[in-house]
Amino acid sequence: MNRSTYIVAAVVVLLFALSWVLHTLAMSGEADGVTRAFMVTMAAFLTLAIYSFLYKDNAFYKLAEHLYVGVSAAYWMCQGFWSTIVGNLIPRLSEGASNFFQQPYQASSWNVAYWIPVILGIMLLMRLTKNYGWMSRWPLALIVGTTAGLNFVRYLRSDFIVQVSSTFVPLLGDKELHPWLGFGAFVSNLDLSATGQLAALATNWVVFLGVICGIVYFFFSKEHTGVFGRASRVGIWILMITFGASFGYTVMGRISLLVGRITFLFRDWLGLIS
Amino acid sequence: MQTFEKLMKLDRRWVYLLLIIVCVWSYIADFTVPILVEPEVRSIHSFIDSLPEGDIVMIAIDYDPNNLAELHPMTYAMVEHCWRNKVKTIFTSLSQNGPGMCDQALRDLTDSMALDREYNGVEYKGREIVNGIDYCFLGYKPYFAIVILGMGQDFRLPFPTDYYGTPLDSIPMMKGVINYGQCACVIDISGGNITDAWISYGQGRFGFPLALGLTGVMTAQYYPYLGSGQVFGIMGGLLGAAQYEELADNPGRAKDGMRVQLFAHMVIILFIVMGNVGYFASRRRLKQEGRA
Amino acid sequence: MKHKLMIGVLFVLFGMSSLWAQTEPVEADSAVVDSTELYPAPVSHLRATDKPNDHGHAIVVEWETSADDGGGKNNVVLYQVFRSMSFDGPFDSVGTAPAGEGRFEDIGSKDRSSSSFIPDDTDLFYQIDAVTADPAIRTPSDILDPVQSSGQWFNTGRVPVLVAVLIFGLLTGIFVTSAKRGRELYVRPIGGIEAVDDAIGRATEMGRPILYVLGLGTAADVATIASFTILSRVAKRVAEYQTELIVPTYDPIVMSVAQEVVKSSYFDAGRPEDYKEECVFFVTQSQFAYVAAVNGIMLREFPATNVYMGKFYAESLLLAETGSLAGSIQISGTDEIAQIPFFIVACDYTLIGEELYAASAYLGREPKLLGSLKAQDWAKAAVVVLAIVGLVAANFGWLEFPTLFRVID
Amino acid sequence: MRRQIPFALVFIFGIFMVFQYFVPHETSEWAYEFLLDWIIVIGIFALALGIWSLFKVSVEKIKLGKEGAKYSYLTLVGLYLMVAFGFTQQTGGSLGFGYFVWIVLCSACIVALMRLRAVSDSGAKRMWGMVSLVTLVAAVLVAIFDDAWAFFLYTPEGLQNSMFRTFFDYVMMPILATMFSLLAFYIASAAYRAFRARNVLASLLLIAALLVMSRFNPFIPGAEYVAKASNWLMNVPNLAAQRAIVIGIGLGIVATALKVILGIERGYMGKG
Repeated sequence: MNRSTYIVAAVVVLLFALSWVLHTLAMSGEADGVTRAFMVTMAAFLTLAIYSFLYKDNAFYKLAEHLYVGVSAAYWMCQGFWSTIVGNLIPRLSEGASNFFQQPYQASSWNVAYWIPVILGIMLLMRLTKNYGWMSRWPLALIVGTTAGLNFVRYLRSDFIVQVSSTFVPLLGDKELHPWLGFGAFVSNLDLSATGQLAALATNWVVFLGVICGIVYFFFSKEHTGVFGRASRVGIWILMITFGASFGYTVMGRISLLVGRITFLFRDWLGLIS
Repeated sequence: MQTFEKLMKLDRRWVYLLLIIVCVWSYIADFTVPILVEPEVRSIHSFIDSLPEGDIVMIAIDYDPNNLAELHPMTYAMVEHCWRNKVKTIFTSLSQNGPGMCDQALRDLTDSMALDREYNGVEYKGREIVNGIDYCFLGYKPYFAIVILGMGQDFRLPFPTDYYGTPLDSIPMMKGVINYGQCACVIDISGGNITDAWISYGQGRFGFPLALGLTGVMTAQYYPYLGSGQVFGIMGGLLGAAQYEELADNPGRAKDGMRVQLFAHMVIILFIVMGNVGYFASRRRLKQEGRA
Repeated sequence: MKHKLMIGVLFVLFGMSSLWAQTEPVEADSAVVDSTELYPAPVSHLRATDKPNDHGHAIVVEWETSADDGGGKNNVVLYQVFRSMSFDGPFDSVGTAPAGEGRFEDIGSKDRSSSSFIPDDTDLFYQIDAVTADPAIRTPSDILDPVQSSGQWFNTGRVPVLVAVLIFGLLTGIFVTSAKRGRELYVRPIGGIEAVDDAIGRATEMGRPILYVLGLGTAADVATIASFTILSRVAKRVAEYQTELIVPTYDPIVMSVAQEVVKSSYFDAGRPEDYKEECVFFVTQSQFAYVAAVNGIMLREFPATNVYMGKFYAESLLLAETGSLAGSIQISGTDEIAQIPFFIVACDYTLIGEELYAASAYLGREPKLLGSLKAQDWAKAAVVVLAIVGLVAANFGWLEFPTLFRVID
Repeated sequence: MRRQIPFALVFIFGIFMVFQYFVPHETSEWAYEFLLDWIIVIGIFALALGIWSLFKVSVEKIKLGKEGAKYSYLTLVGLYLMVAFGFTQQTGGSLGFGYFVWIVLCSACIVALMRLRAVSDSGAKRMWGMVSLVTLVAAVLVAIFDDAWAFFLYTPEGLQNSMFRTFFDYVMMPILATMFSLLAFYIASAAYRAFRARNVLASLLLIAALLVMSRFNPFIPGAEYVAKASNWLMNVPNLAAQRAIVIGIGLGIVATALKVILGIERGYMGKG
């Protein structure tokens, strides 16, 4: 710790105190004004502490980071305990325990099955012991097996069958707006406007070929040479265009988040704008 | 040439500094930026602008507080535009938390309508907006598809009374207004699947002109309806709202938001361009050196 | 019938107001004379069946619309469906269908205590009212013969999925056995994976640790499972080179699995004594607190290489930018499509989507894993072929073809 | 045996879930709901494992006196405070003085205990032992004699504890929102650093991003066409690429899940 560190710390403490006092005065007469003034100051301090990381890693960031880690871990633990253990599990395990937690007991002849996850949960905790660590693999097997089975069919449906069938689009005529009535009709109805027939068809072609080339890029067991290589090349181009576009598209949302914090600092904390 | 290399290897903290300065400045400063208006928004504005005094527009406020930031500005800009032109409005809310949104907008807009304003060079005297004469708020009913169908027969079917409990028959502006037939158009401002019902059950069956106000993420999937003519205009997200505000010459929250967005985007683009200029310049130098 | 009338009067769907009801009798008086003419024709050909492919507790009611719906007096606004447990009633309103519709699905709850409970294997009686704009003016249908609901043991709507499961399982079986028999299988190089070994070597040279981030997935997420396989490979190399490994985790189960994985990799590398359990640790189950902590690690421990494999959300760019600030080589892979652009921009190597899954097979070089990769490729080839066939079908009027792929839930 | 049983379990549950998908009957639904419930409960037990790991790592840091060890006190105090708030409730209207004192005493006790573990010389050990004992006794005494607050060990009342809420609103939320908003800066610096037209792929990335970022910029020439082009980019090639990736990912997930069920992929059980 050198002198400048102390000076910075002192300035921060002073500003913190000043903000606390000013906010307390502004909130005088309200219930818990002192506490709330402290908390608003705290929130502003933590916001600035995180932003200071943009300059470089520093004591304030470390402070906020470590506090946040501890508080959030405990937050989720409390939530989990009250909502799952007390809210869901206890009312099915024992009447006495549910009475203790003031939860309505849910009687059912199948309640005994709820001891299984309790036993499995305890088996998971066995990992902390030296000799019974192997037990923790059982609950893990249950979780992984169940979700693997779940994923297997559900992704086959949503990411495979549904997606494949949605590539079946008309490339010569549009089903709803410009149905395929034969070549003569196609030529005589030719509509070159931006929302017209040709534009719709061009869109369908680009989508169709894009999907095919994209899939070709993801072939692993065939060398990407010749026609195959060229298609895979087009595939990666389309992927890159898409990634660039969605990067550019996301910027707007991220700036909105920043605006949210600016609003907090300048309106709620400093009161500079209304 | 050294400067070009500097352009390429600028410390990222300069990027951060400039970005925060520009964002804060454009957020606090009070000025407006031009907004690029797309035809699908312009068509909504010119439709409403061309309506004669006394015509009725139906506006469906079908969004919840979580879409407020994007959709509320549309409601504000559009309703004020109607009222300034002495066009009457009927409101409904087919989303559960919609009435709260509508209520808030009505209160704010009634206040601002009391003031004299000048839009697009036309002077508008402030006037009092009266419930039942300038607007009628029907309220919320569940099962939006059936409500939309019911209103196609008669507004009084799903809504015997308005939101405040007054029977529709005793509301002056609702005299002779039976169903969509007496409305110039319907404008649905929605953050969810109610839009689909308005298109298929409403526009599909009753054929009224329909325009949409949507959240940014939803917008892309509704463009086909614009092409097929089922919808005569679309406003997408904050961007769409800002365009309407621009057309109505009534800058509000959306234009404020777009101001920050525009300048922040320009800062990022500026840095990208700088990096590339530096990159190409230094590459040329390397090539020249290699030749020498 | 008395009940029916009462329900008709209390018909709440359109929230009759008392005021409107008061004005009603005046109009009704004048209409009393020819009131019979106001009543619409009843619906006909009523039939009810158990809803197929479900768990029971649901009935499908179908009818032919009233003659006065879309024609005749054209005054039907909607149909109201009533259900009873006995022929004599009481009948309860269970829902409505708009005019023009001839079908209603009466889907009840399976929960006995619920008010919308429909018992299975019990006689149910249905009746439909054709209702006009005035809810009091309505014509009921005949009461339908009893019908029973029941659950099915096979969902025929999901046959396409079953076929896909069988075909895919078969393909995998064929290629895995043929790979086990020692058939050589080609796998194209995957940039990001080739880089892993170099990156570990670099870390060793620099004497700096390697940071491995498993993302926010749970141990059951397939992306995390693929990441475990890559981790085991990385950990083995790390053990061989005697470099330091840091694995901060977001999910406690992921933590315990990762500990197991790293431990056995050290064992495989013949250096079980070098394994320290603290190298894999839990941070917190809060997205941004986790990011804050990992960012801190990056700027304090200065890892030579950061590997991000698994499920990532908004934090992808926060991690990758901080990592590049710390000057680390970064290798990433995720199946979260929205985050791939950020990894591509900020990392040195990125595994795009499926490449993450292929990487685990590629790394292991185990014939069984490579065999399943081959099966995946065949499935992709099938997609291309099907897409072309479907295209021809869509354009030349073979409309049955796309319906083969329709999954009904 | 110990190694085989888990894989047998994976196989059994995996196959069951696959079949379950095709059986709409109530029995199958009922088993499915049971299994999902079980997984949630096991997850909560796992959370204890995680908290223990966090605690151990922090304590270890303090004990070894590593650089930045002092910040670990903050993690522990934060952890403890939030747990304390989650299980207690002040009974008075406003924040009771006794409650406040009790919280401070307990925090002090934790810090003292950690110091006790960290120091090695016996004089210091004795001192920190005394401090922790005194603060503990004082905390217990305050807890007994102050009636402005109470333990709420038996209802989730703790989650309504105003301090629990306050910490969530004024400590967790601001940091969360700020961390999230750092993305605005990082997206800018990442774009500056990485968007260089080095080769074809990088140029495509760059051009697409620039085009979409300028979609509402009225100052550039041909602004209207830029808006149109970027809309097209978002609607057409984007759709194609997304679909190709989704099909690939879907197959990857399906194949990996199948490998897991059949016991071909075993890496996740710690056998490389």
